Amino acid sequence: MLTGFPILSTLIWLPIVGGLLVLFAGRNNPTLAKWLSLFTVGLTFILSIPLWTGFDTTTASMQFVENVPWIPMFNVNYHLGIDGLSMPLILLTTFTQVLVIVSAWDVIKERVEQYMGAFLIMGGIMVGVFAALDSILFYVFWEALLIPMFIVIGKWGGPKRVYATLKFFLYTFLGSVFMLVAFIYMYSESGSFSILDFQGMHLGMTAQIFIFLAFLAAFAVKIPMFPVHTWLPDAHVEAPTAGSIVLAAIMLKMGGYGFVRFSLPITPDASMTLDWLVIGLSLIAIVYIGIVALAQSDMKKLVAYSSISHMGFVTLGMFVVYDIIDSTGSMQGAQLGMEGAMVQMISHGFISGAMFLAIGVLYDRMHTREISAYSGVVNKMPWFTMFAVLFAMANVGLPGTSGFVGEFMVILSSFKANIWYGTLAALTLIIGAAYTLWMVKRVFFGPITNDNVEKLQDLNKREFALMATLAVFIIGLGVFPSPLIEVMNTSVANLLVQATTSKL
Amino acid sequence: MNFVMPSFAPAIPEMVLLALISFILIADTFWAKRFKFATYYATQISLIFVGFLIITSFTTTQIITFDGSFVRDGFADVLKLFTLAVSFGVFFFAREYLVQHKFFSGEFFVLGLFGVLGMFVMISAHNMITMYLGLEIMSLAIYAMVAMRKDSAQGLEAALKYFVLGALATGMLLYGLSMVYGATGSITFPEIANVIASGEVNSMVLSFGVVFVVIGLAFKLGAVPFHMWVPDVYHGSPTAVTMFLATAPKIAAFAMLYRLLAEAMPGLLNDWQSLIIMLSVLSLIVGAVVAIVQDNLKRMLAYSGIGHMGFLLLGVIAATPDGYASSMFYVVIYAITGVAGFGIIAALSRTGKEFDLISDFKGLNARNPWLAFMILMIMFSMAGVPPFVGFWAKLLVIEEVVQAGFLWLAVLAVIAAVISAFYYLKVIKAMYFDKPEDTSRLEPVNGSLTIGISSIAILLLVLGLLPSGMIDIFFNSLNAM
Amino acid sequence: MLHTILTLILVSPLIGAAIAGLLGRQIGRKGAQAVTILGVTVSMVLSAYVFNQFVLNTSEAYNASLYTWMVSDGIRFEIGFMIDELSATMMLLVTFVSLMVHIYTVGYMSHDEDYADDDPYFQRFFSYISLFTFSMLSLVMANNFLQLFFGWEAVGLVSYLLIGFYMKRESAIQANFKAFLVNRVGDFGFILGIALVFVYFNTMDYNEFFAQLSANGDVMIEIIPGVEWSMITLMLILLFVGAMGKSAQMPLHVWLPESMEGPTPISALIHAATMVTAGVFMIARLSPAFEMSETALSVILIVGASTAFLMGLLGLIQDDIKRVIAYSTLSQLGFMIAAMGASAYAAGMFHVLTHGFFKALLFLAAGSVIIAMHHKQNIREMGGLYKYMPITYAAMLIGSLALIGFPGFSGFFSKDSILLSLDASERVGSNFAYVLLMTGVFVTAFYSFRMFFLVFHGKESEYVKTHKIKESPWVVTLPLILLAIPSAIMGWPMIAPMLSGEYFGSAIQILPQNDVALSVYNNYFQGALQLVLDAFTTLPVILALSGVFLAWLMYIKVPSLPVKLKKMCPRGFYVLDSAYGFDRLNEIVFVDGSRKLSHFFNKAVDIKLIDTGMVTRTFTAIEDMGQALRLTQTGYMYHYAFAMIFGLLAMLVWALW
Amino acid sequence: MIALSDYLIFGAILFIISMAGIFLNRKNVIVLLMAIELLLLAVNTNLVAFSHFHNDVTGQIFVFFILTVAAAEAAIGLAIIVLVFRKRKSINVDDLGTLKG
Amino acid sequence: MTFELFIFYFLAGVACISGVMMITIKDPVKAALWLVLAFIATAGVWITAQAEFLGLVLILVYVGAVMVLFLFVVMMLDINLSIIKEGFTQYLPIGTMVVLSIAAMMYMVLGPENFGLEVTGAPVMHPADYSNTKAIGLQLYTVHAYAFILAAVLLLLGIVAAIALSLRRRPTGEVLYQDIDKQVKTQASDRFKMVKMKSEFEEPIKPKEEEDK
Repeated sequence: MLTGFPILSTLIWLPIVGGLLVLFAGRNNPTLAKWLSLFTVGLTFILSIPLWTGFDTTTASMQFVENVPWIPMFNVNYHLGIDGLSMPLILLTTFTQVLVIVSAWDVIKERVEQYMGAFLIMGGIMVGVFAALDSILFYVFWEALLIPMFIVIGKWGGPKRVYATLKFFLYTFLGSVFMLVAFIYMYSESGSFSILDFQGMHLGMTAQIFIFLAFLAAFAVKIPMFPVHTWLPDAHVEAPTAGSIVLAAIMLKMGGYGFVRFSLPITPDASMTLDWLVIGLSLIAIVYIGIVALAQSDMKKLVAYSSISHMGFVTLGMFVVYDIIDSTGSMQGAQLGMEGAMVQMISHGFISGAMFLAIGVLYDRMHTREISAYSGVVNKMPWFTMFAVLFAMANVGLPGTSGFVGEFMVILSSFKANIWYGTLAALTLIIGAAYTLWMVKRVFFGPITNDNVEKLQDLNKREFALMATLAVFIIGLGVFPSPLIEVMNTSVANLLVQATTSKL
Repeated sequence: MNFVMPSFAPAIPEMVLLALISFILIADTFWAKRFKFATYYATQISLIFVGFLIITSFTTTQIITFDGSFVRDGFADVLKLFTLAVSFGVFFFAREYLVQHKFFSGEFFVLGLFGVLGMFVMISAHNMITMYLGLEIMSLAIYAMVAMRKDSAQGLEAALKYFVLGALATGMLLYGLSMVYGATGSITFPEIANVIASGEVNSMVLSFGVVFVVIGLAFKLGAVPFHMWVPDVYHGSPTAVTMFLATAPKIAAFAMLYRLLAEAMPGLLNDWQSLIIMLSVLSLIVGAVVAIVQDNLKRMLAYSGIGHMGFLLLGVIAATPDGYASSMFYVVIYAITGVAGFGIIAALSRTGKEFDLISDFKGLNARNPWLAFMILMIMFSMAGVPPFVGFWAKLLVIEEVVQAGFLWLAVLAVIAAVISAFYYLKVIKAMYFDKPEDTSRLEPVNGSLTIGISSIAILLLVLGLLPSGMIDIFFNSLNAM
Repeated sequence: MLHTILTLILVSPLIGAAIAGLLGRQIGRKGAQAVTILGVTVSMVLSAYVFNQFVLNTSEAYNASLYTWMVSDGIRFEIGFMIDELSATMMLLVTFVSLMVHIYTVGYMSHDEDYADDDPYFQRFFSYISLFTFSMLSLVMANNFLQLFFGWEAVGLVSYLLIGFYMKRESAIQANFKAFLVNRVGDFGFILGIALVFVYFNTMDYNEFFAQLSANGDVMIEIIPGVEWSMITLMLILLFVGAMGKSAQMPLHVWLPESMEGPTPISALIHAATMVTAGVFMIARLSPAFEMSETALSVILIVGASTAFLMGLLGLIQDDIKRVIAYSTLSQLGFMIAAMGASAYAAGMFHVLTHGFFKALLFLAAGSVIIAMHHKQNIREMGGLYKYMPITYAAMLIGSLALIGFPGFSGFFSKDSILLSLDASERVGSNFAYVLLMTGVFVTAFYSFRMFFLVFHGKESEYVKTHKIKESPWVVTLPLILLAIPSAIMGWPMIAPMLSGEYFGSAIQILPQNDVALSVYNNYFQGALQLVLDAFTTLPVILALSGVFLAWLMYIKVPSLPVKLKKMCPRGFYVLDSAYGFDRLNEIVFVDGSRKLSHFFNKAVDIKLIDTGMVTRTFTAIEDMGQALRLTQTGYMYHYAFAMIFGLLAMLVWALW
Repeated sequence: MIALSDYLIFGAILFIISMAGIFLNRKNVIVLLMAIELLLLAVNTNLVAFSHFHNDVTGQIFVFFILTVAAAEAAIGLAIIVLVFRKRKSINVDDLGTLKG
Repeated sequence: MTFELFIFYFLAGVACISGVMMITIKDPVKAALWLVLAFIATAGVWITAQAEFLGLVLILVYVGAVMVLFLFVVMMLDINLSIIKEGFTQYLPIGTMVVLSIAAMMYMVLGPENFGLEVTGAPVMHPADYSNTKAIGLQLYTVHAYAFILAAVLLLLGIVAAIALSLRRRPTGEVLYQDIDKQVKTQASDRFKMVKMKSEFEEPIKPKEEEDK
């Protein structure tokens, strides 16, 4: 472990400063803006690798900690640190940053410096969300993220972008302010804003329930859960490709991360009492949202719905622990579910990113995302189709791809809790295949019926490199998920202890 | 009767200010022809000089002089400094606006300085008479300023409305003060507090009086339902004046609220707390909801100001030193942001074009990306989105109201914050997402205005990232007492 | 050493597939052929070595882990090998047929008008079949459920890709979509079964699972409150649902006939010889578990027998050469499953093997015919082809004889052992199954030879007369010959060890009271030759021969008979023609149903109720409120003053009350 | 003896009259200004009365200042009214309603 | 009823009636005059409360100066009375209700229950030689010196504001303005300017050839 070097701060501030630099230096000079951005994200990604290599998997306590007083008057600290739950997400973030910069390389032509700058700033903020150990710091990052995203969707988005971005902003803002009130309440009880102190503090049942609901409001919107999911399809459809990638790959994960960092350890008793709610909504997400996805005629919307459905697995895997204890009397199987949820988040980061990237590739060429506008793309873009089908299969949860791992773990675990949970969750095998492959069939296969498709060009080198990288990650994680799971093992075990230790 | 000459030293800033005002008033008639901006520069220098005087004699211990008429403490010094700063900003943006709209005159600045003096008096008032006089000095100066653009029907309408309703509110305040005097037999704040604390008073009469006092305060702050002048006056006044009357007087009004409620009548907490809650709740709702449907930026900012007052009152509801400090922080941040908000309009407006419709901002990002970015920061700060300082202001008042046990108020407040975020976003939407009707580059009339706006916006960001120092100043100034 | 060999067996087709698939353009068609054939050959040769080690020399079963996929919650999820007689046999079957198909494909796919010459579709094809070989191998070599599921899904994926190989054809991509979905329905059951295993056994490993079986024998679970089910039975039925999907048992069989949209070599390899038997293999693999539940076995028995009979009937009226064989595959799969249901695992596996060879032979021969007919597949447009393509003719004859169970041919032995075992079984439903299968034998014989006669004998059609029909090249005929040999003779040496249970040794475990094959062996069997000799007097062979005779009668002797028959009972034909209405049912209930449901959810619930109803309406409500409050701001001073005074009143009331 | 309550009720009546004058007035703005003078008169009456009964001259000092302020206020108010009249040729309250919403 | 009380009720009654008249009467001039009456009556009331100085000031300063200013402005503005409508009745019911409710509450608080003689006791009556003016003066110039200065500031502000508002700068030419600054600095040289001019002489007519060149 590198001691002394503030690596987390670097990961947060390097892209932000780089982003500002791009904003100012890159004006009227798109090329400089691009290369500067690429350099920044590349450097950030490289700097984030020591987090993995220097990570101590044997401890659940925070690592790479930085703690500086920020507002001593209110005991607010600039407190950063990571454990097995946040580290993979940070790496996913830094990786995705590279992805989005490259994906926008010659797609964005208008105000390149603002676009790149916004994504760089977003990247730093997202790392901050995952690294913050002070609730106010966390909240600051959490909210600050909305600003660049708001601009990105609204400025470079599709025809209904303004509606979508306003909805996105207000919806998530509304959800998260309740969380803020919960933080403040806990501060007034404990005198500290530290997340770790929150986790250790004593809370009564009523308080826990209210805090839990406040957290739920924030995280359920973000992740998103039924019935507060409707902002996501709109935001996705209207966002530019890179925006969709960041939304799906990272921002949704923040909701899931919130559950494991806040809800479960801070309000274990409320989580236990209200787990039926989360589980119920998760199952609705998996089944109902999957069925809704079937009806979509817009590719991005379809993938957006599929994201919601997949996020159902995340919340399901996190909350089945209480039912497992209820029905079997032991914790056996709970860790599997929790780890499955975490793996699902990482994997979904890759897969949804890949899917949106693929849709972006098509959109750049055809300027439509309507499924019906396409047919027989494979004839003109064989390489692209290969990747797209691979990503689709990963989305379906085919074994050997990363999509399978998390779903499989969560299904097994939820089966342990209640056979019906598992059964409903497993329905995704059918539903997921139905909507994904139906889209694949309509878009990629069949005869060419459209002159525009006839003119399509296959992937260029840049796109190919992006897709190939993602494909490697998706398959690698599917074939050998062990390293990822090892990293989070201890932390998840610790989390489960916290989540099942009553605070009453 | 023995008369002891009171100590004048604590009041030196006020005295110097008065002397400077008198000097400028006379000098203006001489130099106005030759040096157009001499009065302006003299005014700004005066403000800086007075600020310098306050800083050098900064004190956190309480000094009372003039037989209990005047008080100097940390609270007063901090608020006076920020009053000066805010006024400085207002005059800075006002100058070019006045020139553009052809009513530049030295009297504007003189009246402004009178207003500042009135605020000083209010902030340092320690009995009801000085409080009243300070309030009147400030108000009369502002009434006159609103009416200064004599060719503007809207401005005059605004002036008249403000004047009549303001006088009505002052009348109510006085009625309340007369009741307080009647019930306690005293006009000095600590004595009133002592009499109330002793319990030998008719509580019904006091409750009765407090209602009128609270109304007077609510009117000056612009809290619902005593807010109705706010949109019309902000809208109708020349932007340079709106900028002034929307910002610095709020600081003074808060000081008045603090002196009257917290210093003079802490024993009547039960009476006024519920009234303030009522005002706060209504202000939050009306401020958030009505601003949504506005299409004039000044009017929108007026409603948003009403909403901000709802937030401000949250800290007062807590009724603890920390609570007041959080409100104090809030009002100062509000004032600074307000200068920026109206400053934008003042900077962009030019002869014949007011630039106060939200649609005027369409496509500003394409016309002037830097300015658009700065406005974006200001808007997000107003909306209370981190990492801007507006977030901390909201956080602190909400924190205090939660500490005081009013969780439901906190929830209501954050919901209001979300609703109000919508209309700030509307401005950003116009700037960033809409196509401009006119694609030519848009610059403020004067390059220094860009610098002014930028420095406030960056200040909001820097304070947002490193709020600790500022928070400490406010909380210490109140806790030291 | 063995570990390396096994790894090599598994990986070499994968390498071939990867090279052919990813570098197809660079290495060209020849390169792709070479590299994939090389990969499969290596795999086949080594499999033969393994076969020798484990079957002929009966080594101890080999169980080892290749690598740890992950460890979570203290449970190890491994990728590994379990090699014993069962898997060794399957490995050889898979690699051998695969190799034959590889070679055959060189000829079959040599040109295609749909694709340009520089199009790498050819390489893609080779890549796919090698990938399939890899997937199937990983399935049969698995030592745990996870890997089983891996292989299970992977073969499904390749099947999906290959059915839709002709991507421009609407019918092909429709078929592959359907195949994947129907398989997924099976997988749904399968994964639930695996989940039950996990829940009650906390392991994925076969051996650990077997070891805990007896301890969990009488666990009951309550799924619907008040109704208790045996956990084991439920688990087995769920696993069998998976098998129903993969092995195309009713009602999940609907994908298989349509899968004939894929190129013919694929039909031979995947949809006849190997993948579809994965379900049978799985049951055999888990025989210790299946032995625990009579109920589950009865279900299997009845499903299998029904499939065998009903799907065979459908073969009677098909005119597409591949479809005839496809329905026969369905029917034969029913036979195998039924055997499993009767606890005659060895007999069932025996039939898997023989069927693997002769069905691959039949398909490849059909493919040869199709090549000759320039991709015409309607048997009514053929006729009299025996003159033009003798090798294919012979191959087809051998295949058909094996299929109908003509004494002495491989199919005879396996089918007879199934029938004998069923006869001996006393399981609930076994009599019913026996009757169905007997009828099935007759039906099989009839439709096989109907096709045979129509293609090779009878009148030459216009097309045959007007076009030059010639025998296929050697790359096509060589695999036919190589497959014909085992199809003809392999039953002889295997029948005895199969019946006695010696062949599979401990790989298949049967409770003594259930071991019907052994009782047949003990009570009835007197050697292979005796069996053949006795056969002509037994019911199955008589039925088979009469089926052949009837086919000859109706299609060679009196060709007008079928038409008359069709007129006599149109309703029967209608039922068969619509394949019992399964497709209509799926279309109406599942396809339309889900489409309507999803549109309803999307429009009425998601958009109208949630998005418009909740989200937008909240917003407009706030906006309306704003508008309403805005009206109070009238602009008149007296209203404002009144508001203040009213506020005064309200506050006075509030304060003084 | 005149009771304190008598003075106060007299003040209250003046207060009420001025309130009524302010929001019932539809005529011209000058009357509004007059009503405000009446309001201040009510306040002053209160203060005088309290001063009398407390035997404390402070109340009267307060009144003194209020009178001073009222004079200055009246001057500015009238100045504004004059301006309005010059601009619009009317000081009708009903005509002053262009700013609204 | 004592005489004192009678005087009080009489004056109070006059003041109230005048007030009501003021707010109801159409003509603003008359309204102002009614207000004057109300002031005078109230001044009398104050005197009954021994605030002689203030009572007189009210009449002298208020009636004498402020109200005259009012009248002056009213007359100057030349308001057209015919267009003034009487939109009184529309809001009368609700207005009356609100006002009466407030009145009721005020009575509840300010009535004899809280401020009757029994409660407050009789006020201290000052001896005849007591100077109300002196008492106020003493306080005003000592304790309230600060406020007194502020009052001065306020008046200054009033002057400045009133001038700033009502001073109309007509376009030059219409009215002649004094410019003190200019006048003071005027020097003789500004008034009288010596202009040097070239002596004029007739240019000789140039030959034609040169022009052509």
